Amino acid sequence: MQDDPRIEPLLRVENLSKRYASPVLREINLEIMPGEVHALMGANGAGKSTLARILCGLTIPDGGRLFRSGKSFAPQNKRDAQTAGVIMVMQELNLLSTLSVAENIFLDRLPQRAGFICQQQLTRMAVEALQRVGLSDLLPSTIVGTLGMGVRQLLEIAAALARRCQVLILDEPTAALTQREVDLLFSNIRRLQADGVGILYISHRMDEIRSIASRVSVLRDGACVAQYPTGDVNPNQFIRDMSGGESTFVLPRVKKNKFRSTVLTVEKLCVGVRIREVSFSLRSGEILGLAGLVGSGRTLTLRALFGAVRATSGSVTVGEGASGLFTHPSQAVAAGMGMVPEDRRHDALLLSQSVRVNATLSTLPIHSKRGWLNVHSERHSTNRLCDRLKIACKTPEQTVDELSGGNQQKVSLGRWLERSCEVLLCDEPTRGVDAASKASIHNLLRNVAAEGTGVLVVSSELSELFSLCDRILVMSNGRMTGEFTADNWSEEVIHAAAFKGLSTAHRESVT
Amino acid sequence: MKILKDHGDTVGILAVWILLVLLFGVLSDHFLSANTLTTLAGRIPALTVIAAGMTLVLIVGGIDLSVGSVLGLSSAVLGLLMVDWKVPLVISAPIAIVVGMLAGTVNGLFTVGLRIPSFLVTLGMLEICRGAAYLVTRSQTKYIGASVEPLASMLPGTTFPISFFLSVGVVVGLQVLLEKTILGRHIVAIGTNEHAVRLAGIDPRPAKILVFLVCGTCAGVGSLFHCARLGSADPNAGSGMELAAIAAVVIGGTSLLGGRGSVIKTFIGVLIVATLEAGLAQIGASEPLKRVVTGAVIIAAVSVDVFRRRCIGENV
Amino acid sequence: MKILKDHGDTVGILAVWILLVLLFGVLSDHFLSANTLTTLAGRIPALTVIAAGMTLVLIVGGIDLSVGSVLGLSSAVLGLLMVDWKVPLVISAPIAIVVGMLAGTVNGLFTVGLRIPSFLVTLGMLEICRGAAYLVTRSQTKYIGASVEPLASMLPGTTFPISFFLSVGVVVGLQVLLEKTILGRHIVAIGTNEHAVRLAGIDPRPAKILVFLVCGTCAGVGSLFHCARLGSADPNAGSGMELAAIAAVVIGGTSLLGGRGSVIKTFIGVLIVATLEAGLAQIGASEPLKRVVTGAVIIAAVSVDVFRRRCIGENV
Amino acid sequence: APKEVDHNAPVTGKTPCIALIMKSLANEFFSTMAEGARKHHNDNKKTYDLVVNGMKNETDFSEQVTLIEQMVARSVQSIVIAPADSKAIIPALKRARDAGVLVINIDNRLDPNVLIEVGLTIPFVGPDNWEGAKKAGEAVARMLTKGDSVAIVEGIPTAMNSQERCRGLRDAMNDAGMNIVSSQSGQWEMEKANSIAAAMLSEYPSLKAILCANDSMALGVVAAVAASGRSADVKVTGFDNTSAVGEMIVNGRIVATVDQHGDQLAVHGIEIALSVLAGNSTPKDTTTAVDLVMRKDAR
Ligand SMILES: Nc1ncnc2c1ncn2[C@@H]1O[C@H](COP(=O)(O)OP(=O)(O)OP(=O)(O)O)[C@@H](O)[C@H]1O
Ligand SMILES: Nc1ncnc2c1ncn2[C@@H]1O[C@H](COP(=O)(O)OP(=O)(O)OP(=O)(O)O)[C@@H](O)[C@H]1O
Ligand SMILES: [Mg+2]
Ligand SMILES: [Mg+2]
Repeated sequence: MQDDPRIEPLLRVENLSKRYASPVLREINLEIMPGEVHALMGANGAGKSTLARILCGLTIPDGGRLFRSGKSFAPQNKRDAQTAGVIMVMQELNLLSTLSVAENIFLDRLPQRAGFICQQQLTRMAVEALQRVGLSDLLPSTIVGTLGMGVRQLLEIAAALARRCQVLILDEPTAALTQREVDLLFSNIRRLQADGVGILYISHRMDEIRSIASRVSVLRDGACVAQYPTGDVNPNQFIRDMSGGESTFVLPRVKKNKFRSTVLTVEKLCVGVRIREVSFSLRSGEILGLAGLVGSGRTLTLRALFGAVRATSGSVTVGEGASGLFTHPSQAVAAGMGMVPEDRRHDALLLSQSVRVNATLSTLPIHSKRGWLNVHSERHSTNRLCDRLKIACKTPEQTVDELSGGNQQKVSLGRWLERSCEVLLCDEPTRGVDAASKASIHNLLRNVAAEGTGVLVVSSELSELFSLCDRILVMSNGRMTGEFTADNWSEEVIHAAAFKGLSTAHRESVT
Repeated sequence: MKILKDHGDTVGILAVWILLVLLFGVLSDHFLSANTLTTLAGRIPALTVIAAGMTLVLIVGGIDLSVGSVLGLSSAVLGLLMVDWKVPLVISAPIAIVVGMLAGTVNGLFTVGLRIPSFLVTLGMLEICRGAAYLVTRSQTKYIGASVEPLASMLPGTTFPISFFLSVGVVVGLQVLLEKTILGRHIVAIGTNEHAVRLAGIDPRPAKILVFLVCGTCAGVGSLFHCARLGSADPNAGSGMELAAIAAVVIGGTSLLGGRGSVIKTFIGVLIVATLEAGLAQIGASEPLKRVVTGAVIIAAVSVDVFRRRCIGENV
Repeated sequence: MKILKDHGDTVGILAVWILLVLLFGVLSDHFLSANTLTTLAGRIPALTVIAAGMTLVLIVGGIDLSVGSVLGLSSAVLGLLMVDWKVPLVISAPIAIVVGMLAGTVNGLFTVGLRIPSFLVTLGMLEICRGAAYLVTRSQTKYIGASVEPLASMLPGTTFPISFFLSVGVVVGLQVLLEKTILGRHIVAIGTNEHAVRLAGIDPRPAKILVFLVCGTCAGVGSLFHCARLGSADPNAGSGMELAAIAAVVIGGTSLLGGRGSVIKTFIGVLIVATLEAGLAQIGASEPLKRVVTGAVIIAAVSVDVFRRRCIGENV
Repeated sequence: APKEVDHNAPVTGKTPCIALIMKSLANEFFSTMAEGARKHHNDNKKTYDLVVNGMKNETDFSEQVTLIEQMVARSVQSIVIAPADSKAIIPALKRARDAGVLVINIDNRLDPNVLIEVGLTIPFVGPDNWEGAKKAGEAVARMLTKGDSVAIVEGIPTAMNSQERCRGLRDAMNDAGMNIVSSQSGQWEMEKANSIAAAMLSEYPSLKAILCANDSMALGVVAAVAASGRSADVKVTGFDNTSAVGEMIVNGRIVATVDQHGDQLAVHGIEIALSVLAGNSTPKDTTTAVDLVMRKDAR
């Protein structure tokens, strides 16, 4: 279809360039045809989000031109782009935590009569929008501040899908979603495709792109280095295109660690009604995965045992320490724990501070003598971290806010790698991280484990858990519903366990 | 329990007020009388409307330190018009309100246009308006007399002044604006995360300017109530009122960081502040004691709310 | 250009000050004299230390409205000790400082322990300390006389008082604390995102309490400078100083939202505020004019900074 | 139309309650006044009850109106008031009178024109600020030579007593042929007065005297004069005779202040109120003594 010269592309990008301190986009050319899913891939910091932001008017380019169905198109703000039918789901969540779900979805077009909100109509619209993404159980009047990441991501998608559009841009929409939600999203995409909508799909997940996209463009250092139909994709070629030659991607599965003593024991942990009697243990050197559906309570479990949220009952034991509950994260850290939170911008990063300040936040005592900081030592260790994790930043003094999403994630993770923890809790540690860096992060985590740390990884991507973990626990609706090892795990059994709690809940509510 | 969860914060702060009333009732023989209530109702209208306007400003993430001075300037203008130029109330009252509105608009334009923190803009405006008020009246109190007093006279059939009902009307109106209108939702949204609002394709600037405009207008309206009660216009009127207003708003649970707040609860905050003042005066507390008790009650009033939230297990 | 980028904000605000000095130099015959400088240096120490302490509080994301009253209370205690009880300065000065420190600590404990907004806690403390100051002195000004004045006497060999050098020392000390120590880093981090700091395994509470403690201590030290200059202890001392201090801090570019600020620039902010006052008094401006000009300069000072940033293309 | 209140009606049951309403009790003058009243009350516990109130903020007289209203609500028999503003609180006082409360005016005289306009007569007991200030001014003028430069530090510009005192000072200076080079407001505050005086001293090297509208400001001015090293040349005067200036009068750093006998002022008012409540007729206005305090009379 896209070869037919008579069909105007919905969106055409010509020689687009943008620079901040250094060039971020160089002479990009791209087309999105009606009914096409055009995938965009590239390493962290390659410029994907910048390109997407330019298309929907959030960033003004320095050079080049855009055409929307053949007509010149220069959106100055998001409104302009929306009027032209270009809609985007951004990589970072932008929901307002004090407003309700319905108000967030329709914030800039609340149904009104003389300035007054028509509450009923709003609720009706919201229910419809929520259904589309599988959130029919969520009340439209729920305040967003109480929701988890996964649900928030779905809300962002719902907000975009609730608009009439010709071009839909999705910037890593599935980074915090599990297979169920991804499938639902894809069926939505296919429906739009059938209506002739063009879609630009940004993701680091190869399998997704293979199943939904018809064409792939690869960005490297702001330049478009390759473009091919998805059918022709050869993974190794891909990796080479993205990284520019050396392929560090394929890593040998390291030999099994020897597990030694137990470093973490959790017994009957409860948080209100949301987490119910969760028990498990983690041994030194082990990487334990925690799987489950969106909203199953994985994040809450981690936060509760780290002391970031008050648990109602239960006990947590770290290493040889006393068992009990932590009431403040500083106690957990003192006991030898570390946690990479799921929401990096809100829970981990000091956005307006430099990479250095962020990277060394938890390790300041190492970089100081009697309370006096040694900035050289900080810089040194930040540089080392940037090398190890391939963090693309100009200098350690660049503010974190200016980094790309994946690089921000690496900073948030890197903070804990410089100190030796007994237990490291990782909540979606590779959210938004490109394939090559993901592999090196996996490698790092394995090394950390090999040194005797117990690692607990929450991930919504099952394949990540399969390749990384020694053992996988499954949570469903706040309960532990399954435990699997490499010998007996498969997607089917884990899915089954992930749904188990829902049916129990259903039974409970019926009786 | 349900009602405590839904309206818990309102109930909590209302309880503080009732406690205060009962306490003074015990301490003073004459406190629990219709007379005290009438006095209270006559005293609060100016502070009420100003605190109501301030609530919006705090919700949108700003602050307005100029309200007291703007009230002073509006009063001064009213005095000048009615006393020196013999302009009748029906014409001079709107002009006084417009003066407040203009000051508010300037606050808004500077804050939004130059992106200067509103704290500084309104601090500057505080000085400017007070100076202007002195200039306008040549530092003299203008005695207006009966012609301005109708606003403060009792609503027929009640023992509350008209100004009280008007100020309650303003409170209700602004609360409705906040909860039921698009503008109100935008105000809350901007206060929560202005950046995200911009990313949602909404220009936050008009709403922000409007909020400052409303707050200035409230100060203008407040000046009418103030002058009506005193029968005169004083260029010093309202000095220090900004802190009293902000205190009332914050006691009412509105966050200084924006994004959360309620005008109704601000009204209860005003009641607490005014009751405290009235009660301490009636028992004839000494000045130092008054100060100390006022300070302690401010802290206690908020602590109660914090404890209530802890008890129902909310994450504070 | 390089220097403008690196220290642009300092240069910008310094330029505002120099402009102001030159302006008054033109308007008044005697302004540009060593005498004026000495007077200025004698006038600012109290405000300087208080604004320095306030800078830390604002950076950590709080606010301290009680500084003026705490200064009043510390003065009152100093007066009581030296005048009524004849305690020598070397003993009563530390006690006055400790009074400030205690008030600051209470502010910190309430803010952090009960998680009440510091605005309210310190507003309460404002009232309490002022009341206590009246109680301690029975509302009387205590004339201390020569025994307290050494602090305000000139440092031998210079034309600046000792208190000036001490206050500059405090400024430098706190700036070093902020930039070079773990504590300083924690303060900035907490002001940027307290939540993230908590999850990074750092308990933000001790640092926050400490900052309020430091601010209270600064107010205590300020009271010494204040009393030394005036030779007497006044329970009304420092009323309204909180706004002047906050204005100086914010003019110096510290964000009211926390996470960003510099004590050195606060010092320039203090210079601007004090120069303005001295200059206006020297040209004999009338009270209304003073007010209007002060307001306008506050707004102008910050606008200059905003324009500078726009010019070098920074994202404001 | 206002009801004629029958003050002769016997006060039934309880002893009468008198409310004393003043300006800021943070001001030593008024706290002295309050203390005098309390002492009087202690000696006459059987005869009457006393409630003492002051404002928090000297310039916010709406607070005083609130106090008047509160006292009416508290059903006091009489209000003895030192008004913060001579016009603006008259409507509130009229309401108090309409509610049957006896009002006595002390310290600061209510505006006679407005009183006539609203049809009230309120007895006044208090000093003449103009006269006191004029006395202080004349005393200083005797120490200077004709044509010398002098400056005035005013109180809050809207305050009646500040205006009266400054008028008195100005009249004295003009009569003696002095040259007033500057007159600025120190807002009644020591600290403000100090910085203003410092500026005046550097602007006018020939300044010979600084006349202040109250003692608090005089203290600040003295400090500024001392800092400029011109204590020998520049004379300072105050007003109120507060305790802190006592020593300064003795050592000559302040040459003159004015005693209005604040401690007796409220007592006078209360006594008049009691006498009227007891059925005696309402007396005429009385002006109380203002005395110049100089080195020779110092305590
Ligand atoms: N406001 C800014 N100021 C300076 N540099 C910026 C800014 N925004 C983005 N950059 C830089 O532009 C580059 C591209 O960022 P972009 O967010 O487009 O990457 P991305 O391809 O989306 O990466 P990721 O996969 O991690 O999301 C990065 O190096 C980033 O540091
Ligand atoms: N503070 C809170 N108040 C009320 N509900 C909450 C709160 N935090 C989380 N929840 C709800 O509890 C459930 C568990 O959330 P949690 O974030 O732990 O899930 P998760 O398994 O990590 O899923 P994901 O991160 O993919 O959304 C969710 O439904 C969430 O909406
Ligand atoms: Mg991106
Ligand atoms: Mg999660």
